[in-house]
Amino acid sequence: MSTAPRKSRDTVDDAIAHPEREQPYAELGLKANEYERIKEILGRRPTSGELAMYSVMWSEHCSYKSSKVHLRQFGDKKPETDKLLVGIGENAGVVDIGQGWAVTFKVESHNHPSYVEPYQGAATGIGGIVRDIISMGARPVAVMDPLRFGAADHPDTRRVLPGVVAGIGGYGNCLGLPNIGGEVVFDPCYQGNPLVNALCLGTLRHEDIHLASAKGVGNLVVLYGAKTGGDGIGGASILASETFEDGGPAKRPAVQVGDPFMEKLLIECTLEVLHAGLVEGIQDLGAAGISCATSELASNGDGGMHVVLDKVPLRDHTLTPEEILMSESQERMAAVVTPANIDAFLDVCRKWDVDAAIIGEVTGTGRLVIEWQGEVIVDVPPRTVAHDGPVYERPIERPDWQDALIADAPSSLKRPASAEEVRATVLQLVGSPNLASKTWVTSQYDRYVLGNTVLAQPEDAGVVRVDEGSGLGVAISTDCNGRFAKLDPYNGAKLALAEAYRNVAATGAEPLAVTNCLNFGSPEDPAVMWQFSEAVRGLADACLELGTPVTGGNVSFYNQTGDVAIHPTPVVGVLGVIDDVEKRTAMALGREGDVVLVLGETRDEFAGSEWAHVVHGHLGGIPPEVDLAAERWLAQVLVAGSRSGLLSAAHDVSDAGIAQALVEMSLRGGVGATVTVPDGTDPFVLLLSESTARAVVTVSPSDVAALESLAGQHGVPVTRLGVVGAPGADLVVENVYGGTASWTLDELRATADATLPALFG
Amino acid sequence: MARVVVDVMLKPEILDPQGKAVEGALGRLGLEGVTSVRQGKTFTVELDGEIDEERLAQVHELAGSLLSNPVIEDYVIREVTA
Amino acid sequence: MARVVVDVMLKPEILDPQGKAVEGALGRLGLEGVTSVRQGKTFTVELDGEIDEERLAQVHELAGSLLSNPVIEDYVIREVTA
Amino acid sequence: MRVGVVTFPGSLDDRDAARAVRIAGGEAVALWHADADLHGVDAVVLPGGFSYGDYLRCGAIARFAPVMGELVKAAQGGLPVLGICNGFQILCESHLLPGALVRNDSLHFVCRDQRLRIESTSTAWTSSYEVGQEIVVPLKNGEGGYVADEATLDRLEGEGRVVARYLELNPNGSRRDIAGIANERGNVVGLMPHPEHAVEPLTGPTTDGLGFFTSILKGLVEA
Ligand SMILES: Nc1ncnc2c1ncn2[C@@H]1O[C@H](COP(=O)(O)OP(=O)(O)O)[C@@H](O)[C@H]1O
Ligand SMILES: [Mg+2]
Repeated sequence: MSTAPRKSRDTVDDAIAHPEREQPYAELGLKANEYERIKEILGRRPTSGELAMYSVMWSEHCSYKSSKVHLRQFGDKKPETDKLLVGIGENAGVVDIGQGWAVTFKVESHNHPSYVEPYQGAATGIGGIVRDIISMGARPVAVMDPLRFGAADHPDTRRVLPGVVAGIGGYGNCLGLPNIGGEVVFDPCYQGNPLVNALCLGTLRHEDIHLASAKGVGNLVVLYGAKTGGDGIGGASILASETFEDGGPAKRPAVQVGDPFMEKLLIECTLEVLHAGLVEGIQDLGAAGISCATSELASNGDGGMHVVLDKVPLRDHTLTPEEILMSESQERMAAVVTPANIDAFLDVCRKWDVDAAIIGEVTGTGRLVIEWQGEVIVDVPPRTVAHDGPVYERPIERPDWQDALIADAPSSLKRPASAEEVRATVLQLVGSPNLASKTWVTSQYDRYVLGNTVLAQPEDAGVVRVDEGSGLGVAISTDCNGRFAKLDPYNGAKLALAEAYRNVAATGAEPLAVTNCLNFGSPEDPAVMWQFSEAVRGLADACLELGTPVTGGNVSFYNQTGDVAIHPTPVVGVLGVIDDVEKRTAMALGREGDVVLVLGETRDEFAGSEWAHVVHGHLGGIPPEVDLAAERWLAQVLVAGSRSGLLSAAHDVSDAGIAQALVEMSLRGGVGATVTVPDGTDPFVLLLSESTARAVVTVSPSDVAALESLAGQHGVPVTRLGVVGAPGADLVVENVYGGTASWTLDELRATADATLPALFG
Repeated sequence: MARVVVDVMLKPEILDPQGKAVEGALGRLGLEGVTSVRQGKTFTVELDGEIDEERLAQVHELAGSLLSNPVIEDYVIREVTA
Repeated sequence: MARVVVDVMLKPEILDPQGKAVEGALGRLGLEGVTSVRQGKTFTVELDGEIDEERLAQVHELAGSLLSNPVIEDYVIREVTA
Repeated sequence: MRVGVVTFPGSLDDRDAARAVRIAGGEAVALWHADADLHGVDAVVLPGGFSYGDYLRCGAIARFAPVMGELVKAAQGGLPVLGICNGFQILCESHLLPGALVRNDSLHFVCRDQRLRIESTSTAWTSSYEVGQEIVVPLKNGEGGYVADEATLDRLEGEGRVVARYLELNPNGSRRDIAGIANERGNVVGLMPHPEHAVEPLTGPTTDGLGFFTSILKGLVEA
């Protein structure tokens, strides 16, 4: 441990003196033309330290080089809004929710690390997104976890899922952040590429917004939090061992280990220094660590920074400077602080037992200069590292199999044709892994901490109270049906947005803004790039039409095994505002005798449905029609119905249609309903179609007319289905092909509850 | 009756937040000069019958897969008592 | 530079669900004849300087109060390397 | 009525405990772990969370915090103290309460709405309840299994110091379904479930937890 720090063998002077030295740019993931560009920018070859920085910052993950040209649409097609206080491009967008309050929210992927080491991969996924939120000056108040796994009964799913869930719980619970929702979806397409997306929501007052920029020549750059170790720097090891070191350093772990306790201290410490006005600029350290933090802070500010790398507190003293620059050690932050405030800043760090070190200062040189042991090892224009990375227009080609997929409509699949068959089909769906109760997962998450959770899973959206005085709150839901996106990426992305939007509205919140995590295969595959471009176009178009701007997000490419990509999975998160959380609508059936109605129109739509998937293993055809105007009208009815106290329950209709919606509402309330299929309606279509823009609601009998009139004003069709039963009553559907299908709550609950515990213990 | 004791430790380069917490506490409680604490796990496995080469190989196999996570941990079989 | 290794084990009468879970898993993975598995903790403490009687007494004291909870756990100082 | 709520590094439910005190009608006073001073409060809540990350054993490191020295003395002198979850663990580690809390038998962290029966109302924190009253409050822990030797368990039962018991399902393998216990005097209570999360109809499954906080205020007024 007490070995002397390693010398860099490659200073700027060396780079000038030895222009011929070969560099392992390809091993670091840089293309020949990218390496040439670096040389052009610098007017010489890069030093090994500079190469380290450029290689991580110009990686797909950090530079968005394949996605950038497409993501611009989110800005170009941005709906008119005065709610966006900070837009795309910062650590996270900030949305005005009124009364001087703002919220920031963002979703990010930690897919690959979670496959390699499920517990730590997922845990550090939560850690990373939480730091993004605190770096905006917000207090994190909730997390969500949209997850996708391979087949539920595959042995490797048994390795991955319990670890991921324990990691998310282990980190989030220990941070004291309620988990208010997420998704658990199984599909064989995710077998080698599980998706672990993590969302964090933060709240702040308008005046507390902070941005990542290093302004004010002479201001100090402070690195605080955990010490830097050799985590996640496989690439840097190549750099150090194969070219510059004989023998080479010890193998560095590609896996990062999280310390949620340190992160909790980091949250409290950061909020305290921000609120005390001790910070000029702030940045979290995530991917690319110090390389990213210094270059982004510098290029967003006055453009210059001088860093003395020897000052970085190290956990492992054998690290080379290149490795220190690339390390992805968790639980670190960087702040820019005036000399006048530095003592106060360090005092707060001491109070919270957080290590802090002044590693440099802001300069007016326009260059990011990093020295190590008295020699300059990096001297670059910071913008070229942080923002002017390569941009690619990757080839795009609609896959040749797309037409065959669409042509394979589900119309010929055998449908249930009697009450008994409908009964069995619904039970089969209720117990299928994607629809079964997720309590095995969610009971490992604390949903109560902070005392502001108004709704959490299994409700349609998580709802948290933001202001205890006024009852102002927000609702969030994330959704994506990857099967729809596979059938039609353009409309699939729209459907993902529509579903999340509908879920938020179902609680009574008005949808306001969007975040997303775009999980796709390799961008070097033109077919994947087509899916990606279609999905982005669909999402941007839909956001414009629904009036909900994209505030930020994340792209995860290379989710593929060999040349087989996952289903395109554009996970969309919608945030809504509710003026008074007391008014929120929950999904449980309650009062006996309340009338059960469906809002919206049901069509015969089964392509990509849960029924086709579970019963027939079928995926083909054209996904349900997208009608965003109808979504908007439906949302208005749901929000108005909640505000006026008209609705006693509401639940959006999506996977497995009205049948599944009724089952979930019954189980949640501990009471079934008796409903009747209207004459002239096909029972199977009514119960299991996945047409969009629909919700099941209940109102007291005396309010039916008021609801019908409210829906009428918005042009939303209303169908009266039946009434809520007495406590404990069965769920009964009459007029099903001349018979009655009914289920006791006990059998529904037993079926729904058995699946995940049987699979995962 | 045989007994095998397996020690599992985090790899030296992996962060050990537990060890760090203990390190801090030992210092606060007056133990001076602590330079590092690492926390590990120990499994004491009792087995019926003899422990021959083959069974020991099996234990090695399981120590490296079930008892430890090779991505972040190393193991040693500290003790084998026949 | 001195090193002290402290082993902490649950007292025999305290149920060890983690050990039990490992026991079951070892059996399922084909290791036959496992009669019991107990899981314990190990602390490897590195100290500057010498370790004399007095310091060792201090380590004992802390092993019995901080590192283990005497209500449910026993400890042994397995190794002292000067 | 001033009720102190201690914040350790890693305390999480300290705001919730303070809110519960306020809703019950008391004044919540923030106490800091590094401050060897109870600021003259009339009672103390040790809230839930993961003090020091719970890295060694839950509560093991917090027990040595400066504030705990004062607290142990005051508790021995009769100051009412309620330890919730991590607070319960800290009270056991401090030997203010017998026994210990170990890893859940399921090996999973568990968060659920838990039914309990109040077994003793002769403590400072349960006088608002009836003996045998059934309540539902959130439970959330990874190491909540209460263990003690048989003699200790028998003594706790015999002296009426089992404060609450799990009903319907034992969520963590606690011996004799014990959810909470008291010291001999009844001023110190440790509880694994979280009554502070059941004080508002909007955010809790019930408001059944409020009784713990009204009990202490009632007791203090009468004293
Ligand atoms: N799919 C997307 N949709 C909208 N914005 C995106 C998307 N992907 C990335 N962004 C935005 O690009 C910026 C850079 O992203 P990223 O490098 O992941 O941020 P950070 O380093 O703070 O995590 C962020 O503002 C992020 O919100
Ligand atoms: Mg960021």
